[in-house]
Amino acid sequence: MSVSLEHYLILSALLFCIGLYGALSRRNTIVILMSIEIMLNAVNVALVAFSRYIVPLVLTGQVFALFVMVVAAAEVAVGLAIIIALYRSRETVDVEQADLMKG
Amino acid sequence: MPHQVPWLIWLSPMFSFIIISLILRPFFNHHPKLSGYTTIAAIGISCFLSFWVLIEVLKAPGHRLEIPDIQWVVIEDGISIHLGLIVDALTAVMLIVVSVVSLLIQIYSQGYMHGDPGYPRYYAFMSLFTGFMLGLVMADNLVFLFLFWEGVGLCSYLLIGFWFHRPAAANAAKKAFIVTRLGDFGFLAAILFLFYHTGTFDIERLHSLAIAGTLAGTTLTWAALGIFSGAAGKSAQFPLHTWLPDAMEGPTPVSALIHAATMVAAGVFLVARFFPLFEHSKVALTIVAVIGAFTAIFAASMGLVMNDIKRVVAYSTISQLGYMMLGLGVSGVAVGIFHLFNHAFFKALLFLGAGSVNHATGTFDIREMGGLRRVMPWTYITFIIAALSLAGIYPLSGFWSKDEILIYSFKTQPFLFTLALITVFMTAFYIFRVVFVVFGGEYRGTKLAHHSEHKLHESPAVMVIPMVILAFFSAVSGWLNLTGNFGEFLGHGEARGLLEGFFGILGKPLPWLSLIVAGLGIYLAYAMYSTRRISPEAVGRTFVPLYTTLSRKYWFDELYERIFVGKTLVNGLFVGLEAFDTYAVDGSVNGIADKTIATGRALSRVQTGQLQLYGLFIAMGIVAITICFYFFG
Amino acid sequence: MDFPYLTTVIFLPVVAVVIIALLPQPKPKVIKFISALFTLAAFALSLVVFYLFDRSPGAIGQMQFVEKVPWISAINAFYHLGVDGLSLSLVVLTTLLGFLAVLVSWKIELRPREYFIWLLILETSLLGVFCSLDLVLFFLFWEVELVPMYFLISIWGTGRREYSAIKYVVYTLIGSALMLGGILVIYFTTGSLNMLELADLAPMTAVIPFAGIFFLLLFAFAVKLPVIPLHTWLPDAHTDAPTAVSVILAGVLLKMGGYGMIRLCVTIFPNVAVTCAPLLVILAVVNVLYGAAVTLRQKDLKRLIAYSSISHMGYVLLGIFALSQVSLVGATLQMFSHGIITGLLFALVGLVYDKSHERNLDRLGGLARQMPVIAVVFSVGGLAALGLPSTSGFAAEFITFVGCFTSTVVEGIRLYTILGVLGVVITAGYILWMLQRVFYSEPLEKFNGVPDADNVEKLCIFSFVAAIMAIGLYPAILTDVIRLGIMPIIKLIGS
Amino acid sequence: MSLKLELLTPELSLLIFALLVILLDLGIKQKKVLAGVSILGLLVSGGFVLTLWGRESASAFNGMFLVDPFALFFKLLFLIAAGLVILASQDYVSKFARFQGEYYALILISAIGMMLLATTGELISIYIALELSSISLYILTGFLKDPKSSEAGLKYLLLGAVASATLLYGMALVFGLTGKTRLTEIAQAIQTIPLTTLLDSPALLLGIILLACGFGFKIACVPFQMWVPDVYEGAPTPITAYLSVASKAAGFAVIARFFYTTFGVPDWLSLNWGILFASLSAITMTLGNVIAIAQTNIKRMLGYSSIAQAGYLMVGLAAVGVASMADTLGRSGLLFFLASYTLTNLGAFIAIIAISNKIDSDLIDDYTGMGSRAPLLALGLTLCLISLIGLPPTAGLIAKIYIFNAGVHYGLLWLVVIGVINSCISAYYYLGVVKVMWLGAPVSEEKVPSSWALRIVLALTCLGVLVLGIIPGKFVQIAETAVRIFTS
Amino acid sequence: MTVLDIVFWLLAVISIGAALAVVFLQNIFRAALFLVLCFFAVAGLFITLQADFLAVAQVLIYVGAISILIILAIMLTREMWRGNPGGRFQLPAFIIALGLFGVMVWAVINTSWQISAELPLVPTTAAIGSRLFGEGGLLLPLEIAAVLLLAAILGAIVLVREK
Repeated sequence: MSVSLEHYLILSALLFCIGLYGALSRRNTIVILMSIEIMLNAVNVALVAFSRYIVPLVLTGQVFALFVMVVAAAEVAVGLAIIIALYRSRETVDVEQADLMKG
Repeated sequence: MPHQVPWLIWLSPMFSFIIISLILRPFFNHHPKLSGYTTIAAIGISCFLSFWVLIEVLKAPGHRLEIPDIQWVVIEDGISIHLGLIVDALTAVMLIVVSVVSLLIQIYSQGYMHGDPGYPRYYAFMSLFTGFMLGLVMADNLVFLFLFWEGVGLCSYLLIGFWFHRPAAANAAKKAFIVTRLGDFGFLAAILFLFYHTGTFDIERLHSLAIAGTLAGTTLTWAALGIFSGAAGKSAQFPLHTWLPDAMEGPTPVSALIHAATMVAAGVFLVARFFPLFEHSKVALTIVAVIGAFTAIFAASMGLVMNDIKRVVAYSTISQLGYMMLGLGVSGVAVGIFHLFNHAFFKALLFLGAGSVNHATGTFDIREMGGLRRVMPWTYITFIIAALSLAGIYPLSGFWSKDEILIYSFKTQPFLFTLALITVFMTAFYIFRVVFVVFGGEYRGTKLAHHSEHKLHESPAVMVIPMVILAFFSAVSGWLNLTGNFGEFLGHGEARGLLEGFFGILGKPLPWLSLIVAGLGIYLAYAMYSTRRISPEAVGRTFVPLYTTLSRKYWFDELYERIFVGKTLVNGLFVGLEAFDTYAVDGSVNGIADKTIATGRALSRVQTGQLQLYGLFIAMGIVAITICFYFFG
Repeated sequence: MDFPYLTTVIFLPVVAVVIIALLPQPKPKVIKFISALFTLAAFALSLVVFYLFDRSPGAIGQMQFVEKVPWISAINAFYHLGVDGLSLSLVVLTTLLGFLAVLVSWKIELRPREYFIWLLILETSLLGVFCSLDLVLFFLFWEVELVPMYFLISIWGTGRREYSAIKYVVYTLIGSALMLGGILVIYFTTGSLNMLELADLAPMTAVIPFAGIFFLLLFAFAVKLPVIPLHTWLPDAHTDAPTAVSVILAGVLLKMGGYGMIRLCVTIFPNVAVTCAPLLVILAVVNVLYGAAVTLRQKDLKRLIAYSSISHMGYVLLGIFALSQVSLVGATLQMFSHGIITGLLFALVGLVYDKSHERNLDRLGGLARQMPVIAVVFSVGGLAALGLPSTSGFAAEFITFVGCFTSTVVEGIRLYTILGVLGVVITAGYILWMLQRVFYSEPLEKFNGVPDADNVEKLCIFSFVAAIMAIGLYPAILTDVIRLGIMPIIKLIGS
Repeated sequence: MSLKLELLTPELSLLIFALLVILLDLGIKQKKVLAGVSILGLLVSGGFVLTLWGRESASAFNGMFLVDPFALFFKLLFLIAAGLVILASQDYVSKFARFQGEYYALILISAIGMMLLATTGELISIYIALELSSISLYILTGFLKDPKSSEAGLKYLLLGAVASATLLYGMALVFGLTGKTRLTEIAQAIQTIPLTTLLDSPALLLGIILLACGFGFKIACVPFQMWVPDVYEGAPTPITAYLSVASKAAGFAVIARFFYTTFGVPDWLSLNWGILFASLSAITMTLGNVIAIAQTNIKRMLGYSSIAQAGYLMVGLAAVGVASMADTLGRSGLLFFLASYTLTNLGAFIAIIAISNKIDSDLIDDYTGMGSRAPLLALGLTLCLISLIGLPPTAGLIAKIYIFNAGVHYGLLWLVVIGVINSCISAYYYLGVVKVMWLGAPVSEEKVPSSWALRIVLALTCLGVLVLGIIPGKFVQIAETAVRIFTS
Repeated sequence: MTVLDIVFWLLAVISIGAALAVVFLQNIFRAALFLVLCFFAVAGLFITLQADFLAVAQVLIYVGAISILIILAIMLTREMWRGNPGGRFQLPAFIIALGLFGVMVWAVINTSWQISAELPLVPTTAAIGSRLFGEGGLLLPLEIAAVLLLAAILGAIVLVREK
């Protein structure tokens, strides 16, 4: 069986879901952030695959993925900044302890 | 005669009411007498005009005058309610009765009510009542009639509760109003019913429809019964009789005027007014007669044992009203109204007598009286005349009308005749029981210390004179029909010579029978309460259950007030409804509100502050929505 | 277009509001005088309108004093005002009670400025409801009333005032919410918001069946009227509201329900009305009897009057859905009459309570000696409430009964009417019982020195009495006008 | 390719002013100037928007940048919101004295992001614009750097990132199906795919759902709403206001344009997401209102209330979906509601900022007796709350009528009935605040002062609320114009 | 099975393994390293998809920038000792993730993708350049991205600096 678009898409989906699981189940905020990065990467895989199989001559998908990387970088920067700020005030990066506000 | 004049008859007391309540009471309260004078003057005018109207009616062809209407309210295209007057023989007679008795009682009241703080109020109400009553007898359509009908009921309420600070008076007033209203419910229904079937409220039009046979059958019967229900309420006929004895809590002149002579007779008048309707319904007429006869004996039986002089007279009134109904039922307008006419005078007189006695002794309890014939001769004599008239002793007025009723009922309803005859005996007994106990023997009053300090005395002239005048009427009013004129005037009578009328009656057996029965009653009273040959106590002991039953008024008050209104409705059904309202209706509303708030609390607890939970919801949302689409899309 | 009478009448109270709001630190007396002045002016002007109202046969079915200006053109909504006989009577009622409510409030000392502002806004909203001929405008005015009511009850009220206020608001809101749904459906079915054009809507496909729209609208009005079982806000709100607000609440607000039923439910969907009438008539009878029965159990004077309103408004419902001309005239007259009678009763209850600080019937008694004027007027009011002839209560109830009994539209209406008439007896029961408990029997010592009504109060309650008697003695003053409004509606039912 | 720079002037000018603010911040001591400059920037930008208003619709960047009345309407809305927020921050910025320049600049930048969101018609640009506005808001949320603020920032960011990842996946799927990124082209491409129901192309279905989820996070509809209360509570109050208003509006702008343009035809497709939004709408408003009842913190309460309001707004969205292409009602209703909601909610928050700042508490109970302590603020807040309930004579009522109008028109009567009953529920908690302010006895007699800037802003918003409520005709027309472009 | 296929499978396994390691490894520092591995694997996947420029960019941006940033943050927060504990929602998260995966696979498999038969452009660098800046290019997002980065930098500074 030759590798096809579906393979890439399923791989992408799997990566996405692993990322999602990580984001929802880990207590360490930094790990959560990393999981989110995995999710974004998964999307990129899909985008590039689409680019390759659907519109091979127009590189929109690849460009899209490029932008996603930029956004990811920005998100990580801000996210880490917030985590550090939180760490300064709460001395923890445990997401389960971030429950000052509820109800 | 100018058309406006009949209007003035009932408007004149109305003006008096307005003047007293808007001018005299607020601004001249320190001259209370003024209100009395105003009332007497106003009713004097009415009285004068009533006589004038009577003369005009006598002269008029068909004994009726045409009075133009005033349009009151248009309720539909072409259908409007008019305010108009009907002036015929019946009206004329009633006008005389009402205005004369009222005038006399107003005069009497000046003495009786002397010094009462509510003096102007009393006269204001009395004016109002007289106005309504006069209007009632003249109204030419059902709505207008009903207006006055309720108006007199209102005045009755106000006057029974005149001494409102006495709980008994307030209760009695309320009871009177509500019980009569129960009857009026039927009356109102009948009005609606008649309008539905005929499209008119006009009484004369209804008469002609009934006579023409357009209005007939069950429709007519039901309408007639509805009207009779109103009449029964006002005239305290069984089973709506319970209010009248209690109504004696009002000032005695009020009892005399409203609860003896006029308003209670309005029921009888009402049936008479609608007699063409009753006439064409055998069933209705029979029911009127039966109820009347039964009420007569039923009330009389209770009158036998009462110790309150006014209550005795009150039961007598109910009984006599039953007589009138019987009269209407068995023979027609003329007989019933004739008794009404006579009864008005002697019964008013009896009440005034009672008032006079009370004025002297300060009590109505006959056990606290005695020997008053010596100190109060005028009262004594007039009372005796009235009592004899009531007992139906020849040739006093009561005899004539009662006799006619007996004769007619003997002809058509022998059973009712028997009841009526027994009633004659009872009537004679209870009224003479009062006479002997109050006026005979020695004075037994002990309770009222402040009265015993004074000498017992005859009432002032202002009270005595009206009594004397009434006594005169009580004696002779029956003679008006000696020639059959009165009956003929009311459309039902046979002409005869004056002497034949006066003496001829003695040639028949039936009058003798009633005279003998009445005589026996008087004799029994004499034996028990004057000579004490028979001990009343012993009799009482012998018939304990009967005595109790009578003195407890057959437990009707208990049945109505305690069991029906109290236990069943107010403390029974209505409690249930209130609970339903509070717990089921309102409770469910509050319950829903509380549940919503509780749900809000519970749901907000899901918001734990755990951001991963929030993330879970997002992911779950995606999956769930997709699944939904898969299954429902 | 001539002088904008209706706009002026409606917004005169708002002018007073603006003046009061702008005055720096006004004295309470000044506020009261301004309020009284403007409400009186509104009343006077409404009387002028009443006088100028064209009663000729040519005017049947015509809206008069019409004002129409585009408002929200996107949804075809207009600032569209006008009165016919039906609304005119209620406008007069509102301005009258608006003025009297100011008089009733003469003794208000707590935050008088806000109080009168709310009271005046309330009047404007009520007038707006009765004059609007555009559904959205109608709805707008309908909703405006809630805010002042909420504040008036919850700030100046007594007892569980906050609970009552919010209960009132939520009840009304649910009703008006459904009404909004109905209005929108109507709009999209027809493209029109003009009440006049919508009369007797020809059958057409709507989102939901006509009966559905009918009930959406009816629900809102049923809450207001109120119809059992949607009534439980009423005793609470009436009881806990300040006196003047109870007066307005019972006097005018309930009438919005009846008015809406006639103006919208019956007029727009005559056929549905005919179909549903039997059900509603039964509800009406339940209202009358159930209301009266529960009234008889009340121990709180104000609550008693409040419950009596439920019973009395039952007659309005009965009259409306008997669907005959006479019954509708009667129902309208009953609305007017109940407005002044219950208004009076609440004003008097307020007086009694202000002076004696007691509303519990078990602890009241013998006040007739201490406050004779109030006692007399209370009796008059009570007697009017129980439908004594020569008072407006009788005229209204009688015409309603006649109309219902002779109605040919509804099956079995006669039986229901008779049952309704039976309510009159129970009414007599509780009214007289109440009068007896409050005023009769031996005067109680604790009430010694309790004052009678003062001059402002007398002016106020005597005005009520005058109105009651005037309508009672000569109801044609109103019925002649009301009839003009009802006749075209009845024609719809006939068709 | 011509850049058509004039079309970009609103965004460009704003960007320039944002940079200017940052630069000025370095050198200037008098920080009030920064606010002035920001406002000036907003005014200038607004001026440019107005010059574009009424022109023919145009586009730049090959149809990726669309200048139509719809976009302009939203741009104006965001500018107004940003301006009011900046003015309202005047009493608040003392809390982070050091970073005022960044604060204003970030508000401006996020405004740019939102403006772009409303104006772009291409997947990548939409994504980036969304991230631009979001990231600025994440930062602003955590701006206070106290535990609550940081926590709020963290929650917002992490959940926002997850949501944007899902959105992105949705975009990827749509792109994969069509090979295009411009909305109009996507729409054309979809029509060429032979489909009869969505289940024929599960990827499209999933794409739509993932998109709805990503955007739904922005507008805070159930089940993507859970961040709202926590973030609202923790964020600096002016930012909460900004979030609740502008960010939400931006979400609606993009959803309306995206779904309408892309999935507008065929009808069954449109109907599908219409029903999706209708269902979410019903759940959203009910949940928002019911939970709001239980709140004791006013910011949280307004958070839930904004969820509920989003529910009402989605009625309009649903109507857009359910409606046939020809009609504008749903969208114009949406626009008018948004305008009204923006003013109203901002008004409410402005009052809250003023009050909380002084009493240093967001608890509703601490608002007791505000009616006498700060009558004007209390009055303004009351008016806004009344408008939120949807009572006259305020914008809220007209907005509700208008948007429910659309619902009824397109057969969503059930939804409208749920909506109106929800407004009744909402009365309970809104009036709860009103009650506390006017009925309760004040805890202290101390007056609550407020700056003139704040008072003026509050007065302006209240005036706006009233004007929209009493003479809405003109504004409804604007809303109608703004959506007409869609029909052509 | 071509070489490409083998490479794909290899990279797929590596990337998935690395991703799982990121999630499950208790040593957070090691997790970060596995993240780098994952990024590399994805870059490799890009190459299999003939996206050479992107692969380079992936390595530069992710491996070079993001990963370093993350590792820096790990150091800064001194949270190493706590490790990478699982939270309280592990099971539901697993179920949901599994569900989502199922949904996604279902969607991918059941959709008929319009695969283009044409061969892809290689090399891509110039093409990407013209896609970005050329006629009909994606200039707009690029410009927005610039602002985005500005905002992010601004924010990072504000948030990280002491009050």
